[in-house]
Amino acid sequence: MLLTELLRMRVVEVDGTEVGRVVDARFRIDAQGGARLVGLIVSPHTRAPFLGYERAALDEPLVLDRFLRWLHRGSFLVDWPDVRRLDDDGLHLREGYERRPSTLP
Amino acid sequence: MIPRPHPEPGRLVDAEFQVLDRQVLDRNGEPVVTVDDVEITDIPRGVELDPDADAPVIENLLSGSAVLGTRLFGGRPPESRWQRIRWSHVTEIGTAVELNTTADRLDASWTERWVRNHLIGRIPGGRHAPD
Amino acid sequence: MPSRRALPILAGPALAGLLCLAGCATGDPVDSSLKQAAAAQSSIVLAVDLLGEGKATLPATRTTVDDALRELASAEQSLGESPTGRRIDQIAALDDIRDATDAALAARRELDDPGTVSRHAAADLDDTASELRKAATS
Amino acid sequence: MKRLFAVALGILTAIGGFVDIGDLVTNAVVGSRFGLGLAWVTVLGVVGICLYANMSGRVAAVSGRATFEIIRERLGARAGMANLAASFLINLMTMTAEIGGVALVFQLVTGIDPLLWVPLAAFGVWIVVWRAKFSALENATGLLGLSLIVFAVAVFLLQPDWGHLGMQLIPRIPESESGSTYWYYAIALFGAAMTPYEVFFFSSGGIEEGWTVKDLGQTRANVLVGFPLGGILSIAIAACATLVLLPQAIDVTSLSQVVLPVVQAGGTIAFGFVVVGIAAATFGAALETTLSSGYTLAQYFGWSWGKFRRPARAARFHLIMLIGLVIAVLVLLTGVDPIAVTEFSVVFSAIALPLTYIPILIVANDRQYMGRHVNGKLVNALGLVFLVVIVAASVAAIPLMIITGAGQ
Repeated sequence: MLLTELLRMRVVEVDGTEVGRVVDARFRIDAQGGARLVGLIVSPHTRAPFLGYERAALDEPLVLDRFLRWLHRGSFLVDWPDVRRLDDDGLHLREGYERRPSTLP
Repeated sequence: MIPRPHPEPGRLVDAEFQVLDRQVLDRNGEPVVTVDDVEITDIPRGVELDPDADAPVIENLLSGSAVLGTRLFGGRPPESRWQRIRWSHVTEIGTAVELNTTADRLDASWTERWVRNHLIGRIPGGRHAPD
Repeated sequence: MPSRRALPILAGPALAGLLCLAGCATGDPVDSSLKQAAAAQSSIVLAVDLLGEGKATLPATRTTVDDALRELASAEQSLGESPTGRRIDQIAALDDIRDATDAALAARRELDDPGTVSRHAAADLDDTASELRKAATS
Repeated sequence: MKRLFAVALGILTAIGGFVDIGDLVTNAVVGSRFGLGLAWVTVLGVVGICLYANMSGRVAAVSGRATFEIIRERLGARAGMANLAASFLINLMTMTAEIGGVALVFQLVTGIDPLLWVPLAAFGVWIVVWRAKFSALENATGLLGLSLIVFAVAVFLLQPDWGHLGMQLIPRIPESESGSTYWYYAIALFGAAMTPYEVFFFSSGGIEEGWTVKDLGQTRANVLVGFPLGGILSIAIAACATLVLLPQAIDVTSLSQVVLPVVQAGGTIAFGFVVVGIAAATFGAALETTLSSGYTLAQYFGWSWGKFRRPARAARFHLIMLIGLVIAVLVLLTGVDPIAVTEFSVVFSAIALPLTYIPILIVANDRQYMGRHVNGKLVNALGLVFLVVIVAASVAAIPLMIITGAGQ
C-alpha cells in the first residue's frame, strides 16, 4: 500500500462526523531498524501539510510562522490501534479514541 | 566512521514530513533518487482491523516517473513499475535519507547508468575528473 | 494548499503575458513609430560622429548602424500596418522614416567601402535625424 | 596571506559575477528613458539579493542541502513541480539571453553577424562546464568581469554636472513616460538585480565548493561587499546612459547603443575594456544559468549533480545542460532579438521570485536544518519586508506588462 494513498484520507468518528484528514503517518524504529506504524496525524483544516509547519522546529517569531501555525492549529495524533476500519470513503476511528499532541519530541 | 547499520531504535519518524520528497544519498554521499512515495504493509479495506495485530511497517522507498507521475496527476501507478529501495538499506533519516549501499547496485539508478553508458560516458573527457 | 490546480494557476499569468506580445502597444502608433525612428537615427549620428573623432572602431559602428536600420524598418512596418485616424500625419511620418532609412543605407555602404562616412552622407543623417525628432515631438 | 587572497578573490568574483546581460540592458534602457529616477530600485534589489543569497548560502553551508531540494521537501511534489517548471523555463530564457549577449559582443568587436557566433558561444559554454573546475570558471569570468568598472570611469570622464546628476536620483517620472512604464521598468530592474538563478547557483556552488560553517564568514564578505559594488556598477551603466543617450532621446534597444557612452568618454581603449567586461559578464552568467538548469532539475528529481563530480558520475545533470544549450541555440537561430529576450527574462524573474524566496526564508528559520544558525531578528525583519516587496512586484508584473505592452 502507498503512503500517499493513506495521506489525505478523510477521518471519521464512530457517529460519522468528519474530524479532518490524515496528513502524516508516525513510525517508531524498532531494535532491528524496522519502522513500525504507531499512529496517524490528523489535521482538521488544510487537506495537506503546508511546509511541515505544525511540527517544524521553528521558533523565530516570524509573522508568517504564526499565520501558518494558525492555519494548522488543532492537528492531533491518533494511535494506530484506535483505527477501526479503512474504507474507500475514509478511515473510521474506534469509540473513545485518544487525541495525542502531534508535535515531534 | 562506519555508518550506523540503521536509524536509532526508539526514534520516531513522520513519513510525510521526514521521508517523502527527501533526497536519498548512497554510502558515498552520492545522490541516488528523491523519495517519490513510501510502500507500507498492505492494510485490508472494509474489514474490522484487529487492534492487537502487528502494525504495518515501512517496506520500501519508491521512486521513478510512474510513481511520481501518478502522484502529481492522479491515478494509481502499476505495481510492476515501482522502483524499490528496501527500507533495510536505510541507515539514517536526517536532512537526507542515507543508505548503506552504493548507487550503482540499486535498480533505482538504472536511468542514470543508461545515460552514463549510452550518452555522457561516450563524450570524450566524460570519464575523468575536471582538471 | 495548491493541489492539482497549481499548474493552471501558473499558466494563466504566463498566457496573459504572452498575449500582450501580440503587440498591444498603447499610445498613438504614429508618435511611437516616429519616436522609435528618431532614436535609431540619432544613434547612427552619434556613432558616425564618434567614428569621425577616431573614438569608435569600424566594426562597432557598422553594428550600430545595422541595429538602427532594423529599428527603422520595424518603425516603418508597424506604422504602415496600423490604421490611424491621422492619415496625413501617417504619410508624412512614413516619408520622414523612409528618408532617414535612405540616409542610413548610404552611410552604411560608405562604412563598407571606403570605411569612412563622407561629409555629405553625415549631413543627410543629421538632417533626417532632426526632421524625425521635430516630427516626434510636435 | 592565503586567507586574504581568498577573501579578495571572493569579493572580486562577486562584483564581476553580479552584472549580467539583464543588468547591462535593463540599466541602460532605464537610464536612457528615466535617467536615474529608478536608481533607488537597484539599491533595493541589491539589499534584497544580499539578504536572499546570504540566507540560501547559509542554508547550503549548514544543512548541506541546495535550494531546489528544500523547495521540493517543504512544498511537496506537486507545488514543487509547478515551482520547478516556472523556474526552469525562466532560467532557460535567461540562459538564451546570456548566450545571445555573448554573440552580440563578438558582433560588436568583429562586425560579423551574431547568428554565426551563437553556436560558438554555446559550444564555449559547454566546454567550460564539461571540463573546467568550478572555482576556475568562477574566478576567471568574475575577475575579467571587473573591467566593467570602465562604466564608472566613463561617468567621470564625461565630466557631468554632478549637482544635476545628483538631483536626478530623486525618483520622478519624466513627461515622455507614463506611470505604468515607470513601474514596469521598476519591476524589470528589481528582477535584474534579484535574478533567481544567482541564488540557485550561489547555494549549489556552496555545496560544490564544500562550504561548511567555517566558510560562513567568507560567504558573508563575498555577498555584503561584492554585490553592493556590483550594484554600483549597475547604477554607473544607468548614469552613462543618462548623460549621453537620454538628452538625445536614444531609447536603448541594442547592445551597440549601451556601449556608445563609454566610447564617447574614453574612445577605443575604453571600448576595449567594456567589450572584455561584457563578454566576461555574459559568458560567466551563461555558465551560471547553464549550471542552474542542471541544478534545478537534478535537485528536484534527486539525481546526482555537481561539477566537482566526473561528468560520468552526474550523467543526467550534464545531459540536461546539453539539452538546455541546444534549445537556447535553436531559439536564438530563429533570429529573435536577444535584447528583447533579456527584457522579458528579467520581468519573468521578478514574477517567479516568490516561488523560491518563501521556502528559503522559512527553512532559514528551521532549527532541524540550521541548528543555531537560524535567522537573526534583523535578518527576519528584513526578510519579511522583502517578502512583501517581492510578492507585490510579482503580482503587479503581468498587469503592467499588458498595460504597457512590455514597456513600450
